[in-house]
Amino acid sequence: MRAAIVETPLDGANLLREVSAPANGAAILFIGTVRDVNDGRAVTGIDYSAYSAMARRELESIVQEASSRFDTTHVVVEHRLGTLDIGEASVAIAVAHSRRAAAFDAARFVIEEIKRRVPIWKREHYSDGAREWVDPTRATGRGVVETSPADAGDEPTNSDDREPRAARTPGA
Amino acid sequence: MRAAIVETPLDGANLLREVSAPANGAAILFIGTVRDVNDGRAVTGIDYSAYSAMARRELESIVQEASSRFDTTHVVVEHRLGTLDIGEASVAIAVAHSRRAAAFDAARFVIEEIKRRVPIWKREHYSDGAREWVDPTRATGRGVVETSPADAGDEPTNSDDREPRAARTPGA
Amino acid sequence: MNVTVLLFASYADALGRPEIELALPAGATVRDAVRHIGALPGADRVPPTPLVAVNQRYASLEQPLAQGDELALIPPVAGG
Amino acid sequence: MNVTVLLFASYADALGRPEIELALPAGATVRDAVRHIGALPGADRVPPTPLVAVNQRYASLEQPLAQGDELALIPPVAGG
Repeated sequence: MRAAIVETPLDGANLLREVSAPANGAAILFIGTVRDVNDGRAVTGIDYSAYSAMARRELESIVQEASSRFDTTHVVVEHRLGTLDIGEASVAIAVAHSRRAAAFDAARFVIEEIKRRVPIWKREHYSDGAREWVDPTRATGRGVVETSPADAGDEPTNSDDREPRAARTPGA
Repeated sequence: MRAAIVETPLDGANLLREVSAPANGAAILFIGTVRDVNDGRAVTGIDYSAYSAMARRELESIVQEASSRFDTTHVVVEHRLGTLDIGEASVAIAVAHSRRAAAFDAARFVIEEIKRRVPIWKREHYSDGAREWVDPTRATGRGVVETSPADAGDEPTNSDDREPRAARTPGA
Repeated sequence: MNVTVLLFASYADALGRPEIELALPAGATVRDAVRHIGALPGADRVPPTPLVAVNQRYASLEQPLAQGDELALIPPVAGG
Repeated sequence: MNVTVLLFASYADALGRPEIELALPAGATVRDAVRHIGALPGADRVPPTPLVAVNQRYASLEQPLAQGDELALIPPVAGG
């Protein structure tokens, strides 16, 4: 069981070796990579940055939750920061388990929780030279939906299944 | 898109490279490995054998179904035959997709279909020297359930979503 | 007509061989072939209605056979 | 009391810096700190009720702050 924030290329095969054990019948490796198109725009690269200390803490807590929820200690995750080219891996998750269904579910849980709550941000570089921070809470495509600040409640929960609320942009 | 039956060790990292493409944001590698315990018995190895020509045909058909169902051509699978040691990989499935949910679902689909319909068999070697063919249709553990031959209908379907019916063992 | 019956895994062990040549009357079905196999020594360890494939595709017991067909009796599969 | 406010990504760009030191009266909450930040030049590009963390844990706007706390304003996360 291990979680790390790194600034060097990820090696998925190494993570798979790390989780392998004779009692495991199934292993999953999930790799997230930089796509050449996002939301219809040609992307040439991405800068990943983080609130590193908190990101490491949240990653560790996700791995621990996955371990207890899916009953395996064979879970490792690495998230990379820095400037990545198209096709490079930004995140690698390896899970091994005696049962394949649990291996799939645990890997899926880890990536969904990373996207939901780990304080990491990305700035895309576009082929026209522009660079923009990606905001997954904004609707994509031409019809950008702006919500009013009045929609935003005041009470982000901090329970165990807290969900970072979308930070609304004021009506532009 | 590729499916193969091989008799040499599987290399998951190679399969991942094979499915990688700039438009993909997510890649999954599933590896099935030989466990050291099955159904409470200490296993020392497994012989995998197959109706090879049909197994290759079924694997190819599964990959094609996954491709059209989940809308990606980036699906490869290799199944190994022969005698495998504990921890060795018997099957490797790699899927890449622009969306992670589809990558997970496609990889899961492929392994479930392999287990359901590809004519491959395994004979486990146990630490006491015994060797037995594995029958996943039999209940496991001490309480082996034997069904009567009268339970077995006469009409295996051969529709597209045919399911190989459990071959019942006559009441022993 | 002549049909080749392929046996695998536990079924091949039960019948002591991987392959059997059958001579069947015209119009015979998979079920007829399976009955012939069921009468052989060792066939008590093969279920009376096994899963079958004809020419490498899963088939019904009612499927008519043709000269030269390859009929396979498929034990419970255990791939993956 | 003194509180360090950390800014990241688009919020750091908006306010032109990654970190702000705030001096707040005893008993101040996260919400009070966020109001102070909201009055700074560039803060119109930070939502009035952003996601926040205190000492590296997600927190409520009502959480009281203590001397030396590290308060982070968290833009919409985009990891993975």
